[in-house]
Amino acid sequence: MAVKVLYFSWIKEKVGAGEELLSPPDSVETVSDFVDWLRTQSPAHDSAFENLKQIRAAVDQVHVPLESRIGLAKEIAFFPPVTGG
Amino acid sequence: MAVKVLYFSWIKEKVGAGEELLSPPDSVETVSDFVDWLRTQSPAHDSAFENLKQIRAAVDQVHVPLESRIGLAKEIAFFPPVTGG
Amino acid sequence: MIRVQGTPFDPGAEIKSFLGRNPNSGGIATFIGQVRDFQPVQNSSSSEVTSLELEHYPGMTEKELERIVEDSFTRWPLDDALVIHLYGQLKPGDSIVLVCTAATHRGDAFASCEFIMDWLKTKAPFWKREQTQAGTTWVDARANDTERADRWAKD
Amino acid sequence: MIRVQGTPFDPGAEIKSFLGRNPNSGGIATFIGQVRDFQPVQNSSSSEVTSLELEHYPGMTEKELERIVEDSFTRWPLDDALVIHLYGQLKPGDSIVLVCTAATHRGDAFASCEFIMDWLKTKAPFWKREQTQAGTTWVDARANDTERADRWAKD
Repeated sequence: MAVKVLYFSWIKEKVGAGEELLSPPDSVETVSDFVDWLRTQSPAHDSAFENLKQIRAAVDQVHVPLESRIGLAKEIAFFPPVTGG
Repeated sequence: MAVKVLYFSWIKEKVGAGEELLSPPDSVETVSDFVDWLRTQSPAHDSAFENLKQIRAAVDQVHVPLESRIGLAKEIAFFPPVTGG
Repeated sequence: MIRVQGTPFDPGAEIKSFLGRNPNSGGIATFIGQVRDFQPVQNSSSSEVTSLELEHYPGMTEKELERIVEDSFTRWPLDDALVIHLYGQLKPGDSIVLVCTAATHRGDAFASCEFIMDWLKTKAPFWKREQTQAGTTWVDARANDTERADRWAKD
Repeated sequence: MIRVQGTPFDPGAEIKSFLGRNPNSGGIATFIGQVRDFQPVQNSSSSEVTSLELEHYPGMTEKELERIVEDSFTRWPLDDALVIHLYGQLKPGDSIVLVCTAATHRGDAFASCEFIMDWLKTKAPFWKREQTQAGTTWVDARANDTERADRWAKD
């Protein structure tokens, strides 16, 4: 099933794209699984996600821990800790 | 020695004046002594100061406890707890 | 800066010029106190307030506000602070008081702004008298204000 | 009310209209965050910041700010709340964020305004990139912001 994947801040720069439409295999159940699978897609993806402590995720625009299940998510976003305000 | 005495809020209304120039006897050493002496000046003064819990004082425009000595004060003010803001 | 005045002020315009004077402050906290047209305080009349009179102690008011602001500068690293307080006849919706504090970090701006308000409420010599249909009443001090001010007492 | 926009706003004018919409609120607390032209954060370049870019996550930003404001209404008895946040290219002195809260009592206004800022700092999906003479750098999150936000965690 295709899911929209968004990247922000330096993760976007490292990946080299802000948005991708990806179809992970059925074995990908959690956000963490998704990250592991993403890292196999290209050296750029691998490099962007090498420090998991700096990665935050949102599923369908809600913050989630990396252990969360993806379920029927339409949109998954990855970004570093936020620095607004 | 003459001292300017100021009253505010309902104390002013009860005393019937906002300001007086008074010369207390030498035996008046503290603000509390001053209040005791004031109460002997008229029934209006007596009534204004009957509930000491509602009386606050400033000597030369600085908040002081009633036990404070008057010293060479030029101005003593009496008022209820403040309600600004 | 301290201003105690008998004529209304525009809090938006005052905040705008405060920001203009402090372009390098990362955080600006402000508080505006307005005259309400009802009075939820227990010991007050439930009638609608039609006007409010603020008596003050000319001379001491300014000194006391200066002391409070100076104290806030000793407690937090502030870039600037402003207090404007009205006296005289006020109507519901009028702004009574404006406090602005500017600092590098927002925590210092928030804390000092709240500190100034809490101390102002218990130290600045102002007394409110409400006019309602039923007559005029001096507003009693709130025990809660004293408790809030006591939070800032130094050990 | 929430506004996320790419064009600058005038905090003074926004506060003025917020006051006009809430004439019966006794206390209004506001916070304004401005772009500083220096950067005291440890891990950042000491060069002067010439411009700041704020990237955000369109859609989620608005939802997250709405969630934070709704949460503040469940925690304090508020009359109204407003959050305006810029994104895009900013210059030193520009206002990045404005938070206004209106309540009957000042304690609720102060607490909710600070709560919204603390949560916004750790939850709203914005990322700052500074432009200095030396180049561009993404600003790192501050541990202090997480600590401040954690103060509001419910037991």
